[in-house]
Amino acid sequence: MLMNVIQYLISIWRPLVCAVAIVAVLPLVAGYIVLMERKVMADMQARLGPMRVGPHGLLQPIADALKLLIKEDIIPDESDKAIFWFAPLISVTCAMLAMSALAIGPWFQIADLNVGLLFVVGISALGIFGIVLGGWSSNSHYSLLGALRSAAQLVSYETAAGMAIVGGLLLAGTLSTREIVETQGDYGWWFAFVAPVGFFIYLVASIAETNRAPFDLPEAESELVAGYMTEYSGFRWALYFLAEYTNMVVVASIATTLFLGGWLRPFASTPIFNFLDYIPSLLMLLVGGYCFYRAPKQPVQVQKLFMVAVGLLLIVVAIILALPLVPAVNEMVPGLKEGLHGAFWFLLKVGLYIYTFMWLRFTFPRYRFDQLMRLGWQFLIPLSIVNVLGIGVALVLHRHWGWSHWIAFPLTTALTLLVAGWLGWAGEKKDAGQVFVGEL
Amino acid sequence: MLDQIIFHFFAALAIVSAILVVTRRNVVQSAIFLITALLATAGIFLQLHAEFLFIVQIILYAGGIMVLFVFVIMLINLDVSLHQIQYNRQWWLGFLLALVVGAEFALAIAVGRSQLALGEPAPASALEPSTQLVGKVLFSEYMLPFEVASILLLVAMIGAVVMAKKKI
Amino acid sequence: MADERIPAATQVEQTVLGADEIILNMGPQHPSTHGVLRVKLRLDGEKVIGSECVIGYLHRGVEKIAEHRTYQQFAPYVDRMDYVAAVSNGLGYCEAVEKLLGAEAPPRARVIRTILTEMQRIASHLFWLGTHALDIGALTPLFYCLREREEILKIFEKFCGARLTTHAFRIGGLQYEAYDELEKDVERFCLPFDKRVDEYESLLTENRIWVQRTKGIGILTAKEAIDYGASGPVLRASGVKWDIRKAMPYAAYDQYKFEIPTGKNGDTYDRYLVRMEEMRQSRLICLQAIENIPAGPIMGKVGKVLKPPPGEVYHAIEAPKGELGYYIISDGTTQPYRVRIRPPSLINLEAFDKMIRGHLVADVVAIIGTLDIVLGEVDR
Amino acid sequence: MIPISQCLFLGMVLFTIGVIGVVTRRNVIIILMSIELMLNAVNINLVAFSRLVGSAEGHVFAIFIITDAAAEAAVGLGIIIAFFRNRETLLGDEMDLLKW
Repeated sequence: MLMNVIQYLISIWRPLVCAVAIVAVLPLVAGYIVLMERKVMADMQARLGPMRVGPHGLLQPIADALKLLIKEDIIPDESDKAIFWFAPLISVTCAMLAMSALAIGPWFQIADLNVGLLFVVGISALGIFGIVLGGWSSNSHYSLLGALRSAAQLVSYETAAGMAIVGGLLLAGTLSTREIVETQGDYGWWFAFVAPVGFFIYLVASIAETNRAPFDLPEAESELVAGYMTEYSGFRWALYFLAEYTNMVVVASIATTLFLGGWLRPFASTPIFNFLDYIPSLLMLLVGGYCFYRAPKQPVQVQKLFMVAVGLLLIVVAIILALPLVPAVNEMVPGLKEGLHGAFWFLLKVGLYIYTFMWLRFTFPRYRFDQLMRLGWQFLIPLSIVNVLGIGVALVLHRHWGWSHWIAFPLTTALTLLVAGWLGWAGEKKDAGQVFVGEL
Repeated sequence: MLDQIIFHFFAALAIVSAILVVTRRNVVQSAIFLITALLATAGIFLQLHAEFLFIVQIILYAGGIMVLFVFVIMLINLDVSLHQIQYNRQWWLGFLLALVVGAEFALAIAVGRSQLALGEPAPASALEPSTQLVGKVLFSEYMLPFEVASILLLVAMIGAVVMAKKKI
Repeated sequence: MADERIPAATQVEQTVLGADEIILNMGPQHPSTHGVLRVKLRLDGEKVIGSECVIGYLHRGVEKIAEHRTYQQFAPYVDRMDYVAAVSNGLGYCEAVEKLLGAEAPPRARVIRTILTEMQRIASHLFWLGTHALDIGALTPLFYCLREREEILKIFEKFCGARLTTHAFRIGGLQYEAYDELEKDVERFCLPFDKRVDEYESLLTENRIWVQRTKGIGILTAKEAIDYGASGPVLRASGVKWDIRKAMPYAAYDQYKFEIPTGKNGDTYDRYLVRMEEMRQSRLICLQAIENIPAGPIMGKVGKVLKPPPGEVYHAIEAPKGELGYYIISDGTTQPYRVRIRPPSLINLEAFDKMIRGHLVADVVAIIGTLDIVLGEVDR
Repeated sequence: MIPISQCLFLGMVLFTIGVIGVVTRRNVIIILMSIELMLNAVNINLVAFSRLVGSAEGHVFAIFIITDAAAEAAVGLGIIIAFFRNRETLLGDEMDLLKW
């Protein structure tokens, strides 16, 4: 009996290790995404951002986490205490569970389900209950309005995102994350280039789904204070934050897997571009070197040492990433290159996708709720349906009628864009005709 | 062995949550337990090698229909209904009748158990991956019902809008 | 702030609520009510069907204090009203008392006053732009605006030692001579400034979301604006070409050429455009003024102890937010008998209920932002 | 390997609980949720039989039932909202008029 259990555990050691890694590392990653966001924001706004805790604010996330841990956990008197207590956990659990079917490189995946991508989408959609129940149980108008907005927004944009994903799935012909990436490898083109409209729809819808600006209405600080999180404090609040950033990683991973070639290197099947294999190591070396360059300029001895340590760590990573380039090592451990470099490229793409989120956040004002709904229902959803139709037609043209890729896909993309233009034009015309005057 | 444990866990979870759904006073709590019951059922689907149905259950039932329920519950003011009597006056009669229905089912299962060879399901390896299989069956033999179902959804959508809108 | 012309429930709580209606209390501790404004909103879903502004959380009795201070002693108090445009407040007060005394500031003092007041207008508009954009959700313009405003505040600091509540002028002129590089500093700020304004406009003016959020929001027609007594950019955006700097010139404004920008629709977008153009015009005024600052004394002939003859005076200036008027009654002693201040923010805020009705909750912050209120001035 | 009879038994228990909810509760939303519970119990049986026979037809039927549940929830909740607007109550016993 006990032996059976142990044997069973040994047989699933790799998923177990990945799962523990995700649960343990993801909060840290989320913290550092917050730091990155603050740094990017500071850079765009002519400021420095956090500079005090650790060199260049490198320890800021840890300080923030500590502060939130020891902060008082206030539960409002009139709230529904059990649900108030439980709601943030739902959000975090769902966000983390969604990571389980995603493949960060061929080596790092918990489970390769045959409904993989749908599983990710479905589970991350359950996170909405955390938001809605948290907002409702706070017993505050701001929270409730934030929660209702959030629910309406998520349900509307999930449709568009789902249809965009269907477009990608049609191209891949499978739901398993691993096979989707492998199909893109065989194709030679990432699906973002084959179906750019689908990628665009998913980009917009994923921003809306993660409640990020310019669609951050559920937590619009200038209107609803903090939306559904208004009554939360301390670590429960931090859990919502963790869920939000984990969700960002999840949608970025879906987009990377489905549209940006997953763990494949750019131009993976073109031998001329093999020099790109050196990029992971070189990039790490570069950043490490910069750390060494900055180290003497730090004000305190400890910070200097810390900076050197970070530089050394990056150089060790660079060496590890360089190992697969040595043919002997690569033969010794089969799949080493795909495993390590795959993870690097995947994380790089996820990072760039999240950077796009940040960029948009600091550039755009916020939509109003009715405008958001109009954009979702009258533009994105019709367009996503047309997009699925277009991809289907292109596939039939290509596979059954023998048309070349180069004609079939650009043709349907152009047609879809035409529809997009028409939808935009019609919406604009309707807006112009509608004079918003106080009705009373 | 492990299968059995997981199955019993999910079954117990589903039954306990179902009981709580029909007995809770607070509608929001009922809805939460209904979600739990639905997710437990999804787990059982997974064990029965119905992966596609498992994910449909999560996306559509838990993620879609229940969001709608929770949304409506929050739109409607709850405080009044919390202080009302929760059960019918004839609740005992209904309860008895429902138990009779349950007993009939139990009897049917007990009688038919030997004749239906219920203990011997087809081996898992003999099945195609269920997603592809469902797709094939759905879009070949059951094409017409599928289209009818989509029209049903359209009708329901229009109906819901007509019902809920104040002024059309 | 009840208004008989608006029939339905202005006093939002006095009528029975419908099935879908809720009352939302916004403020006084709300991030985007620009201080301590409290707004009671009556909502149908997310639509605002009635509103009531509750003011007075920052009331300090400035007008009453004036009755117990001498004329000079009261001057620093006016800086605390509109604390983001303290120089303009001071100018209005000093000129009103000068008018009461029958004295006049010498030309040099008047030109320097004009320069500083126009710089203050730019600073105030920059601050408005940053916070308004932040309310609507654009985070970045705030920091750019504060960066430019910082330059102006540095000039103020060099001039009079204070950055925010400057107390820059004295009754009868200036207390101190301007420092040597004032012209150079102002020029250094003004020359590249139109490029900076273009930069802010490139972030917002053509931005689809910004246009959608502001166009057609909070419309105030020209007639309504006049009826409510609105002034400043709020009035001009409705198409009324009224600027006290042109209509009743004070300080040295009659010497300079500038345009009065006006809008057409009187919506939030037009008010935004008008203020952006005003910043450009202020820059032009400053550039014209520094070219020729006349030499001469900086103080006019006023005594050490001010005893204006009995009588009353009303003097208004075009503050960044609108018509800032001082009505002073003198009984012949060293202290004013009564000071009444017409704060532009308060009068503009009167139009809030008219502007918000039928819009959504999100528009509340846009409209509060576009009115450019400062609660220190509203409550006094 | 799960014996099918256990699945059928689970479906039976859930269905019975659903029936109890429908016939005893007064709150219409809970009645609607009990109906969902019954539909769900039916799904378990269908999938279990499908597993027994080794075909996907049970899955297809379950999908149709979920579709039906979605339609029913949408219309049902629409009715509840309209009802609540007019009567300000959620009690099923007071739903005694076809038209008001």
